[in-house]
Amino acid sequence: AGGGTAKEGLKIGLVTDVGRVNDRTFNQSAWEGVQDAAAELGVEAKYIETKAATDYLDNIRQFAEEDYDVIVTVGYALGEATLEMAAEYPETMFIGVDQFQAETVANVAGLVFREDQAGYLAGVLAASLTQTDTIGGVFGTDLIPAVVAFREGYELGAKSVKPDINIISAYHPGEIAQAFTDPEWGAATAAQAIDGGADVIFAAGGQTGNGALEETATHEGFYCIGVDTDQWDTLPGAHPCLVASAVKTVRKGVYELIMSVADGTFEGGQVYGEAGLSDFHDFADKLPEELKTKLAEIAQGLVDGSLSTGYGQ
Amino acid sequence: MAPVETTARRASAGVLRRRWITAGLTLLLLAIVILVDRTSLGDGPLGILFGIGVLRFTLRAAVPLIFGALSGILCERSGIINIGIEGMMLAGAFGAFAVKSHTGQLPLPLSLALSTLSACAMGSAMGYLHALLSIRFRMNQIISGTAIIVLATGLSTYLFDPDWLSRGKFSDIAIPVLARIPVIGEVLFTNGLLTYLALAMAIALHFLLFRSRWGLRTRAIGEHPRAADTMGVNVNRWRYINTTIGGAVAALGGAFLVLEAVGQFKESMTAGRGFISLAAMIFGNWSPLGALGASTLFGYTQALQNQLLLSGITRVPRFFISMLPYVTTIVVLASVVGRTRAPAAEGEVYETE
Amino acid sequence: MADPLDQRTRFSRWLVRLAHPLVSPALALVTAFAVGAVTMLLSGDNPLTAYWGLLQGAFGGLDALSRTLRTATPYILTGLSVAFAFKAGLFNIGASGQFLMGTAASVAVGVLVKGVPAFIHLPLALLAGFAGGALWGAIPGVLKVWRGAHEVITTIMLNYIASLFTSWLVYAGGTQGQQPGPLSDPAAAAQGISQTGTILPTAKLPELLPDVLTRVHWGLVIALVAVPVIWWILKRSTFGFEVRTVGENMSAARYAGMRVNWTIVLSMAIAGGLAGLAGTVECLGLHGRFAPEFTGSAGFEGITVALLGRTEPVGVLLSAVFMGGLYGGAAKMQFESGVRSEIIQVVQALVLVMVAAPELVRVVYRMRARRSEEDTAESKLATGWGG
Amino acid sequence: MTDIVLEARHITKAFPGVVANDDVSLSLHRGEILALLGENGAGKSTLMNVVYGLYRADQGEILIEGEPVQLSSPRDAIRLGIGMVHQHFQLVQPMTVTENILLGSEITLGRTPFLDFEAGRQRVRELSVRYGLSVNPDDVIEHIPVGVQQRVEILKALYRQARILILDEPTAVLTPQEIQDLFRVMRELARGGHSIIFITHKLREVLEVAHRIVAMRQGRVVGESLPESSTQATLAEMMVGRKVILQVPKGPAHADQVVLEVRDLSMSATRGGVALKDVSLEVHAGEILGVAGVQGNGQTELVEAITGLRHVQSGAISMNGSNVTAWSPRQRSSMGMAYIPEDRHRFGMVGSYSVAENLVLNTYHLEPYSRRGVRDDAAIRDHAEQLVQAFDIRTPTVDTAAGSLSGGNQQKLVVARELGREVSLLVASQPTRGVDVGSIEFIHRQIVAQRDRGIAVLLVSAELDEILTLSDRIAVLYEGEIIATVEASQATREQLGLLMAGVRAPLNA
Ligand SMILES: Nc1ncnc2c1ncn2[C@@H]1O[C@H](COP(=O)(O)OP(=O)(O)OP(=O)(O)O)[C@@H](O)[C@H]1O
Ligand SMILES: Nc1ncnc2c1ncn2[C@@H]1O[C@H](COP(=O)(O)OP(=O)(O)OP(=O)(O)O)[C@@H](O)[C@H]1O
Ligand SMILES: [Mg+2]
Ligand SMILES: [Mg+2]
Repeated sequence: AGGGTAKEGLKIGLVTDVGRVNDRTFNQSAWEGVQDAAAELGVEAKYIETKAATDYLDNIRQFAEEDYDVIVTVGYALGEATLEMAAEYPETMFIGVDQFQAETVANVAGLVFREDQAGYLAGVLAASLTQTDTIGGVFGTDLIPAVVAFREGYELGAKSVKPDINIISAYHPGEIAQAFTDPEWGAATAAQAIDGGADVIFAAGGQTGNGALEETATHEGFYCIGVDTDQWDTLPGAHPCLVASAVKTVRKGVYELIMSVADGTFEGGQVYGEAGLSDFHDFADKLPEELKTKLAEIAQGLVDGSLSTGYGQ
Repeated sequence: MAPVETTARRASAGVLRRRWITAGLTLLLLAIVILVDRTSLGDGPLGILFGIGVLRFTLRAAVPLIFGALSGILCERSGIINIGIEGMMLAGAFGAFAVKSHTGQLPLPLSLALSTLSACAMGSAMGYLHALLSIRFRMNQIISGTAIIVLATGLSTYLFDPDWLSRGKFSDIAIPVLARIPVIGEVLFTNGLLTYLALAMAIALHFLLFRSRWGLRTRAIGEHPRAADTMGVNVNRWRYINTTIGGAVAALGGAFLVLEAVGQFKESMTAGRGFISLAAMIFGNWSPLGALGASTLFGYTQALQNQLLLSGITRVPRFFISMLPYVTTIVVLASVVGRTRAPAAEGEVYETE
Repeated sequence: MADPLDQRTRFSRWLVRLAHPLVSPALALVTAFAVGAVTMLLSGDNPLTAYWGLLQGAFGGLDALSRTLRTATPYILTGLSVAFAFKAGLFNIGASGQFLMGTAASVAVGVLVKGVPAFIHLPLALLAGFAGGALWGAIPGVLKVWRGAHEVITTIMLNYIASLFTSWLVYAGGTQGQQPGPLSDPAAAAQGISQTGTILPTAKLPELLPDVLTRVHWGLVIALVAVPVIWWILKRSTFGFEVRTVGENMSAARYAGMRVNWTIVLSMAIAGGLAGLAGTVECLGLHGRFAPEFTGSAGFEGITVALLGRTEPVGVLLSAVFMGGLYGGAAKMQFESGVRSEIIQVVQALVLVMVAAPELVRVVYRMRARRSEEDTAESKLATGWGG
Repeated sequence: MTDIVLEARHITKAFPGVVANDDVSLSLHRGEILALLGENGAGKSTLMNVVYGLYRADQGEILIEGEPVQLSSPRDAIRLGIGMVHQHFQLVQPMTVTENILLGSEITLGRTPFLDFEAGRQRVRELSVRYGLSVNPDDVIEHIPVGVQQRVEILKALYRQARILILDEPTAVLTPQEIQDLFRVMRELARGGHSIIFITHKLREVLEVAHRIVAMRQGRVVGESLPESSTQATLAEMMVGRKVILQVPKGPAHADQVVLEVRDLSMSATRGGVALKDVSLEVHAGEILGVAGVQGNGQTELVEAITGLRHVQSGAISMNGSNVTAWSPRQRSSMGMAYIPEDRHRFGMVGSYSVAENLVLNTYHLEPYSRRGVRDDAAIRDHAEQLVQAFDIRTPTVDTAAGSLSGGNQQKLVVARELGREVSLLVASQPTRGVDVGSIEFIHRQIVAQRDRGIAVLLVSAELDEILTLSDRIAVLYEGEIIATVEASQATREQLGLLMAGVRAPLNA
């Protein structure tokens, strides 16, 4: 199997993680990527929204049986199911977002990101903005690697600027199914962090994080940093505080991988997508120039490897 | 008759003692809180226990529970079991959001008012449905309540469109003089409208329940509907009324989440709060002030565990810290409260031939 | 003198027995789906394509059937769990917690116990699963009889505790100075992934008919066996008589010399065990490991299943398969017709209402109203908190 | 004739399976006390519930002061000046006396929705003084004895200015003194122009207080007579339709060795109960020891201690020589202790269970009903068939739900279960409460028969006549103490009445 010849009239399917294709999380970004490619190739694309973790396999099989050519599965939780299906349907190409590939499988591309790098930049930004030398973080759950990477990166980045900075942050206390869908906890925790002196809040955790961002926005003169996509576009409620977002270019990554299937250059294995800081939008002119250049340098350094976040080593 | 009167007295004496204890504890707590905030005590563990952040979180977490528990009390005191609080709350949240996100062009206060109303409408609809099923159609009330939950979850998720966005929510209103009291002012008297409503409602309902004509009749039909009926009280009419209002009150809990706390709606965002309110209701022994206390306790334990997480306790696995609220509830329930007493006629259909 | 009366009552009871269990639910289903269809029309969906897709997904072909059965398997057991507790007058909202604890226990055995033959390992794992759930179920029972703590509160709280505890068991740790959980798989933990190792082949539940049904495992058989067993315990055993008496009238049970407290604890333990078994077969038969994504949601469904089945074992079986079909078919439905699969929940709620309120169906279809025993048969679980 | 205040014409009311009232006509005159007699299930309560607007009649009409009226709910009845004291007290247990009386016709503070408790209390005090019905307005119902609860029930009616009073089995739970008080009140009310319908199973009372007597059987009015021209025997025959032996023939006791011995039994009061203080008593084989006493003076506690439903603080209970103080109820019953509980609805049976299942409620675990934990339904049904025969329990089938039986038959069921097996001790608590003369006769015969078979019987009853007719020796229980034990032969109603009221008259024990 593997890459080989270019394909005509590609059939593209997407299986979300528990959630929906327009839920303002990476589910949505991935689906947008699929739609971009579909539009470009002028083909149909379909999706299945997963309701429970136990349905992953069935939902993927749904597409596989209708012999779709590309199946995008979103989220590390689908990794195992994806590999199982890939073995069963070697002719089908699989794109697994956030799925780390222990060893290379010809028809599976794991689209992964260095969340720690995005988080690191967010940390630097936060540490440079804070007046109180106290910053906060509201995170989904440490049961999912990507979130851990964001948090660790964030704290390392912050410390790189202010070694003895005070960081108040927490993971959602509930079960995994709730960790990303509890905006009230996110909001309340953000408020609690603010009461605790934090004046910049980084929120990484789907709806939970969004709750934190919108809460921060309601307090005068506080900053917040979004995650995954550029939340300036997805979360108008957060505009008053949203300096930037620590983004993973899922949309772009998925798009490119699908195109590679189309033109037959698809390769299985680990594929690293870009992760970094989004545009500053309205805050662009409020931020000091040297900070922006500094962030740009760090980003460059992280990409070319001259600089390391220190996470995972 | 001598022994009889003494037992009666003994009972009332117990009540009095309990009141004094509660009052004493409250004062003690206030003292600590102020000290923590004003003095260096706040830097230590006491800061974690009684810091402003914790207290504000407590109230915030308590509000939906208060509404939920009061809803439960309204229904169950009149003899209708209400397992469906979770569903009514969710319906309320959705109702509020549906209107809020479509009245963005209106001035905020107006849009908020409309949204709150729509929440109550949704809730009352659910409450009325519950009453209809359990009274008119003699349906088992636990089943009916469960059905309400499933229905509300299903409908709200099915109809909800994530592209709906709402802007603006109830903002804090500082109550003129009171808000300037140290700490208490900040915690109690600088809040959104619905928070005040929750507190006021708990107190008002308590007095109404135990001092008003409506309250007397409600308690009677919950304990012994036949007796009430023979005294000319229209049992089922009051049950309909209370359950419908109960639905609206639960819905206010949902409205709080959407209109005051989060600002947005999310599928099943009530996240089990309805069930915890159920616990709060039983815990508070079906009395509004009791429920207020229980809800506050639940809120506090949540705030506390959150504070511990935020302050980066690493020796204990975070999972065990997060058990705090639930373990506390069980322990308190098993040690202090002991046996609670449900309205005697709960769950029984009342019919006359 | 009383003879004509007897005749009449006998006749009507006979009518009830014959007619009710068939007619009423049938009409109930029809009505529920009809209302569901209206809901779809109102929100601009096409109910026909939707229901067709649903049918396809539920029973159209072996794959669909397999999925339905797979989904139904845990529902049968959690449904029995809740139903059994109801018979003892207890409202077990805790099935999901018991589900998780059972799962954890069985998976622990399945992963850690090494070098034993399947015929020991598998039963051992199943037993552990049942025991785990039973233990978790017994706690609220003990708290109730010993401290009068209401089971509705305690089971809810124990659900949260169970989900936190099991998450910790498999937690990868490694950051924020946190240690990995005792069951977490080192290899996965290295990548920050929280999950157990895979269950050893000796403890896995084999597939039932590998080349006919897809991934339907022997857990289904276990569930199917549990149905008559529970029925037998309740209806034919003396213990069952005690359970039902305690549920119906605790004072009478005391008077009759039954060990009420013991019966309550034991009933909760059995209920918990059944829920634990549900989680066990899920993991031993389907997932092959435990990870935090596998929540105890089947435990909550158990409540609906039990109520839909009118807390009778056979009813539970039917309603479990029915709901298995609904959820199994949901994805297919959305895939085929684009109708959001949440409508399924709406339909499910409607079915619950219609089935549980024969009076309602009667009114809808202008049937002659009648009082009958089986309405009072439910009276027990209606008396709610008991206290 | 304007002096007819209430008239029921051709009332018919059917329940599924039963015609409770079948073309019943009845009239009540101003200032009259009308006694309504009838067996269990005769239709008395139903008729009264129709008059009070609780049940809607299928046919017939009601006239008040000669005017036809619509009684579609108790509200109407109350408006028309009808008050009813129900057979099963209609009081809200956790509420105070005042709250119970105000309920439905509340006094509020002006226009506010809030209650004016002070005014309420005042009103209650007035009434209780005016009619000599002493109650404490602030007592919680569940803490006061049934006698007082009875007064509260009557006050409820008077508070609503009822001119027509319906009393459904008001004396079932009262002491002789309380009954006399009640009669005094009834006569005063009648004199004051109130009209009263009085339902009871106790013929002595009918003769004592009624102006006119109407009897019902199987839903029909079967006779009317005046007290002057009636005796208990004629009344009994009129209501049952056959001769009834009111005085169960009973030879002298042949008391044998001690079967039950209670020594210095003490326990502290539980909620709403009383404490037992050093209670000691002996019951010999072949004798009936009657425990007389007003409800709520420790009977329940005593009986539950003896049967093992309650733990005792100090003292010892021994049966056939062996100390059973620490034994479980089951151990005691398997040792041959039978127990007829006072509250059949709560303890005696499971309403939703079949007659057959109820008949093995405490023996289901024994052979032949159960073999190695497996029920043998065939054996259970056979057993039931036999007992239903032997004890003449009126039920369609043994599979009928026991809850739908008439009270009398429910009681027979319990008696049958307890006496239908080999026992050496029978503890019978209020065995005939609310049961009609026919059933009473039957149950009394059974108890005496057991005694003559050499079984020791402990009979606890608030019913003086019952105590006097059945007992060989009588112990009087007052506030948890046995204040006297007398030979039945020497005891008189008056003495016992005084003792039950706590008056310690010197007696030859
Ligand atoms: N609510 C009811 N539903 C069905 N049947 C009833 C109901 N109430 C009474 N009956 C039946 O109607 C008949 C008359 O009952 P009723 O209560 O009038 O008897 P009663 O004369 O009051 O008996 P008792 O002396 O025991 O009070 C009985 O056979 C009883 O079974
Ligand atoms: N809902 C009912 N269905 C069937 N029978 C009933 C019902 N309610 C009452 N009965 C019967 O009606 C008759 C009269 O009822 P009532 O409430 O007077 O009890 P009772 O027979 O007088 O027994 P007791 O006086 O000991 O309570 C009884 O035989 C009772 O069993
Ligand atoms: Mg009666
Ligand atoms: Mg009676």
